[in-house]
Amino acid sequence: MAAEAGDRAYEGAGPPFILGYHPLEHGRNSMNTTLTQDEITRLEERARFIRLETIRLISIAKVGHYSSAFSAAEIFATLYYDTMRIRRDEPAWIDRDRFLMGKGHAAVALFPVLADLGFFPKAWLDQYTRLGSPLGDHPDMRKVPGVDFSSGSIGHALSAGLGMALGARILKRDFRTFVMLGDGEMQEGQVWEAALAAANHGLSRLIAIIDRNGFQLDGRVDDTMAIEPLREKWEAFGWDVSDVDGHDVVSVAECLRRLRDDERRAKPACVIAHTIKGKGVSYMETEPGWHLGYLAPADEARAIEEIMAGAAR
Amino acid sequence: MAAEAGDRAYEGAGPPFILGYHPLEHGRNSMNTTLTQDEITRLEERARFIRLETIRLISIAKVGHYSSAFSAAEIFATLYYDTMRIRRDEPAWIDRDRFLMGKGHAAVALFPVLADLGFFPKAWLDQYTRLGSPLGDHPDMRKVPGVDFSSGSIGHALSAGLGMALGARILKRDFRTFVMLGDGEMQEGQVWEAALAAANHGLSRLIAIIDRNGFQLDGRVDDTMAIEPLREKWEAFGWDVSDVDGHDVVSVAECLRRLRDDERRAKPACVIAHTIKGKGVSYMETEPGWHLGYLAPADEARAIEEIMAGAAR
Amino acid sequence: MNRPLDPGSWQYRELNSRAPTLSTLSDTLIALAEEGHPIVAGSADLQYSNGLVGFARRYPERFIQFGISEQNMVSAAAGLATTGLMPFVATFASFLALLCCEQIRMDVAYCAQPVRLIGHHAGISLGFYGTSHHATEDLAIMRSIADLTVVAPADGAQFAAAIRASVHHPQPIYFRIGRGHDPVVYDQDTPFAFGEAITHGIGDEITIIATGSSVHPALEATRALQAGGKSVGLIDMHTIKPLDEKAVLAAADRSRIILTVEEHTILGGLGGAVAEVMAEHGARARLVRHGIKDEFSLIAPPTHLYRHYRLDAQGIEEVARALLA
Amino acid sequence: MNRPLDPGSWQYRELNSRAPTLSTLSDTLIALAEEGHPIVAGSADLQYSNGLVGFARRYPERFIQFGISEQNMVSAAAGLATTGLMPFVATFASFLALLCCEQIRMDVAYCAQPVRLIGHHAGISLGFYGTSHHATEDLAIMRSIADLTVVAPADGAQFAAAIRASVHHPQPIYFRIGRGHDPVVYDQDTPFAFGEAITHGIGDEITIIATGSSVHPALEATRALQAGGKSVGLIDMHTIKPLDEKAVLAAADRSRIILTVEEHTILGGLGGAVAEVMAEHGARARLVRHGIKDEFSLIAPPTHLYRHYRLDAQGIEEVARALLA
Ligand SMILES: Cc1ncc(C[n+]2csc(CCOP(=O)(O)OP(=O)(O)O)c2C)c(N)n1
Ligand SMILES: Cc1ncc(C[n+]2csc(CCOP(=O)(O)OP(=O)(O)O)c2C)c(N)n1
Ligand SMILES: [Mg+2]
Ligand SMILES: [Mg+2]
Repeated sequence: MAAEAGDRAYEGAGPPFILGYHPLEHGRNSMNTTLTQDEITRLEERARFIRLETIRLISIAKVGHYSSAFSAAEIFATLYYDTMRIRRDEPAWIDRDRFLMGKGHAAVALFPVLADLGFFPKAWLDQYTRLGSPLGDHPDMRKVPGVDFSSGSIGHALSAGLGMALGARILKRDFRTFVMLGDGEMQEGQVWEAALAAANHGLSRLIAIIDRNGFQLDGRVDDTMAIEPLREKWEAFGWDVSDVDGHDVVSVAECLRRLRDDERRAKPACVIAHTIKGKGVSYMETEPGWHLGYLAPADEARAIEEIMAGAAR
Repeated sequence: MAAEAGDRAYEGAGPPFILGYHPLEHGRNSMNTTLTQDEITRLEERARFIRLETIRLISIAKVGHYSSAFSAAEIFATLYYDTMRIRRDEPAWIDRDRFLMGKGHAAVALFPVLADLGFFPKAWLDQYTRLGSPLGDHPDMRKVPGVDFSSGSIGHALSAGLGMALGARILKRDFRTFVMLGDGEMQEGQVWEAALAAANHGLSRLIAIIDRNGFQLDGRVDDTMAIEPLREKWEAFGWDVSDVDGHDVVSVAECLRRLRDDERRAKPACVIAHTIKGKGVSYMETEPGWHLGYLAPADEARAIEEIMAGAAR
Repeated sequence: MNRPLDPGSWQYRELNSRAPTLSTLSDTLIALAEEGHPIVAGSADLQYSNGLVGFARRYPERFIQFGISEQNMVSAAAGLATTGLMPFVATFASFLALLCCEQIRMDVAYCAQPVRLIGHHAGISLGFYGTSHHATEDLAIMRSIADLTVVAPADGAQFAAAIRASVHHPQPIYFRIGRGHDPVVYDQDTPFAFGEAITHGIGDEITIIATGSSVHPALEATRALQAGGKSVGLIDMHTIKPLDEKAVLAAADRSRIILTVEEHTILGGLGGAVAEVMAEHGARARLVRHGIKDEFSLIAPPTHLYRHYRLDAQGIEEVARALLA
Repeated sequence: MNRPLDPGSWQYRELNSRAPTLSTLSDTLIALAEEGHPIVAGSADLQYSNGLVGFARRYPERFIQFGISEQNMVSAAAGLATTGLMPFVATFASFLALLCCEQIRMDVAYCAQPVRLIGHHAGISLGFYGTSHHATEDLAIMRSIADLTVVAPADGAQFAAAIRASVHHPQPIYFRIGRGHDPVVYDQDTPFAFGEAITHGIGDEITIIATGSSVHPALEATRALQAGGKSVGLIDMHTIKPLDEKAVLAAADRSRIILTVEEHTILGGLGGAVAEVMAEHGARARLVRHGIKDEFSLIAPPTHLYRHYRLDAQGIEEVARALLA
């Protein structure tokens, strides 16, 4: 079952995926922000691929963060197959855009993408979480080609991304740094230290994307430690703020293209991506308990069905 | 010279200082917020006493934070001689209002007040910073009666104050918790963790006072790590925000009385006290180097003169 | 989709709050609160991981949810304690002992507030959740802080006894707990005293000194070795600080080898503490420190890691046998 | 008031940035940058305390001011290092090693980034600024972290040599520095190698093993004891990790007593590291650990504290004499 889902996902990828942006490695501002229908279809397909692979990998581990991965599937797809300047097969390219995950526990959704891009052999995925495997619940830059920074302890990533953006400026390199943050992560003080510093240093090439899925581990963010008004917080900390529907690849991709290419902006940019935790699998979408769990084969099959059906929608 | 300044300061205190508020230990909402001329004079006199004592104590230590103490002199005076519900000679009274200093390095201004209130013998002050003395550069609750919490590492105090305010609620006690913070302190992430939590828990009896003196150790806050718009930050974190002139005892005292007594407010309250670092001594007022330093006797004498003259103004 | 889920599917939060050692935490705190002790509890978005959800349901007004802000939780716990309450705050050991190290030193230990810190899922028990979630330095770190008691109970019964004893303990305490699924070592009413090790025997050849999650496998290894005719003993050093020096020296006096076993780096933790006592007293025995050998631990399911690092019964037995050879 | 101030008045920021050991930091970094090394430096509102203001003036675009947010600084330094730069970030040791403990473990050490962490004003050197500003646990804490080199230079010359050597050192490093006013122990061109202790002699009766700020007073004490006809030696253990085990064992083989001296708790730091080696190798010598005896340090002017804790030359000599008696 798991293998089947995995195969199906990779079949969907077809011949080496043609990337809308990466061939233009050296040009910024070189494309408009509007997506073609073709691009939309591809990104949606990649988001589906990410969800299916998430299910497959967790079926190997026997426990995992399905719902944290699902809420971010369209964001991962858009970043890696549209927004970011990267070179297939060259994970360490010095001028690549960087990606960091504050919510490192969604790495299960990142690994299939990195494998798909050729950063490491797809066979590695089959060993997910096994002894000796580089792939665990969190991303590990020391072990996994294509992971730009390790995480696991929520709250460090924006600081590390700040360091990369500072490094880019000092070294006069024009790469962008994208940092995905959880909404529960907003409760960590270090995030605000980094936010303040990024604004002070005018790091306009630093872009934070908040996966505003409304849930954290203990339940609804609102019941645990409410974070609204979130836009006002980021604005007061000196950031440019955009809201997007985090499951609409058009909305996400157009916003990220715009922020990526806007050279007039003096501030770092924050995207609040409104998402649904567990998106794509009905019985996860509102149930906080799915932050961490395991689907028996029968339920896994239903989840796969729903994901495929959602894609057809 | 030093002893003289100290004596003079205590002479100023005259017979046991009559407190405007403390006799009314059990009544809240029992006084109006307008200060009498008598109260104004007294508070100004106590602020002067604090500045003079700061100079005297630092002359013992041979190095200290004059300017951080001076910017907060009116705030200390107002809190301890007007706002806070405390009992002279009973530092550990369970229903006392609590005071914490995030900017613990201004404790040199607090110790004379605590001695003046009878919390410990005035003679202790003469041993300031000597081996075995409880009194050092930072407040130490384990050693100094009347110190409600130790500090020194900038950024913890609002969290500790949050804990006290939560404790008050759980124990159904109505004491207020006042936390003095530096403006440089706003850069510590833990402050924002505490701010978020206090708003979430609706701790309206928690009152933060920011000594907005514009300087930190390395220079101007604006040049080091700018924190504006500060009001917007606190509002976005769910606090009620007031601005006051931190050297005008009327403005400070009326604001604090209002916040202390307002039982309808559901939010914690933050007071941005606009102050001048080094206030009262001209050559310190704009010179960032005075964050830490030492005045030779001749300059000490000039400082004392200026402080006395300012009082006459 | 309204069909119920397959019984084979599960949500962590439902399962884990029933883990024996951890439900012990909640149950014991509820019992103490019922007896009138001024218990309050706090968690940083991990109430299902540490089982405090049980206490939270029973005493919602005495439970404080801090969200994902561990440092705020620790400093606030110190503030809470100043008002006369006795706070128990819990989170993963890596986030408690490492992320909050300075708050623990200053606000809890230096301010001498009776806060009880529960670092759970310590060691490598979080398996493939990653090295970021492992805590193999916490004993060394907590032990360096003055006026802090450091305890690693072996199982749920000992944990419960230690929590009970803590009510009359003047110092702040760091409790180091594993995944909460520890096999039973002790009866429910085994006595517990801070700083008094439990000696299960002294061996002429080897005495194993183990702590926390390593006590049960060390006990099994000891029994296996004894069954094979070896003179091997075991000390359960549940309190890392203050260390029971007498127990160490008594063993070091009779045994040829002292073998410390801990789910922790061999630097500065139990092994380090025992080394200090032995070297300072010029002990006769040789010390061998078994644990994580000053390296970042790998990831894998926990049992695989225990196997890999020889921290399961079989592994400890192998290590001991090699020393006897 | 425009009259100039009395020459007897002074501002800390003007004075301290000229402190010898600390101006060494800035000067050496400037020299390395001039030689083409990709140095960047960062400070958290303490550029006058650590002297980095010098580097900041020379290379403003390579200096990063983080304000009072140490944790952000450490994680950002790791991010900076990933781009090929070599960051040196500095703040008071208590805020670096304790407040940023987890960031150091995860973002620097675990991510294996060549960040150089400068914990200055370590030990009790901040005198009456308070126990909050003392760092008497940092060696124990940093030593527990895998893949991190831990160094405490004895003076400015050794610090400069260590910074120079660090350019070719693959691991991240924690440097422990005092107030920056250390008396001179070494010539400017004394060679330095990480992990290779400098043995100033082995004594039949006592060999002192000291580190960092304790080397100079220990050297004086050693000379005084030698002048009194005692066979006393001294090892400068500038690298706490990796520890020069050979040097320890060579001394433990010949001396009756090994006396470790450190401006640090006697638990888990230099004394702890030496104890581990001695106990593990069944060393013949007895170990005595001198330092802060697992208590929160008092406040007072630094020299008074050194006297009180017997960490000055006279104190170390007294401790040694008592052992010889
Ligand atoms: C510092 C830290 N504290 C606690 C945890 C445990 N933890 C893992 S996921 C999680 C909830 C995260 O919520 P959110 O940021 O909203 O991410 P989501 O999964 O909802 O996208 C927590 C508390 C952690 N990984 N790091
Ligand atoms: C965590 C921490 N980092 C650094 C310091 C060193 N330090 C002492 S005072 C100070 C500047 C404080 O500035 P601010 O908060 O504005 O206080 P002010 O003296 O201006 O009132 C710094 C950085 C400290 N005490 N704590
Ligand atoms: Mg979330
Ligand atoms: Mg200020």
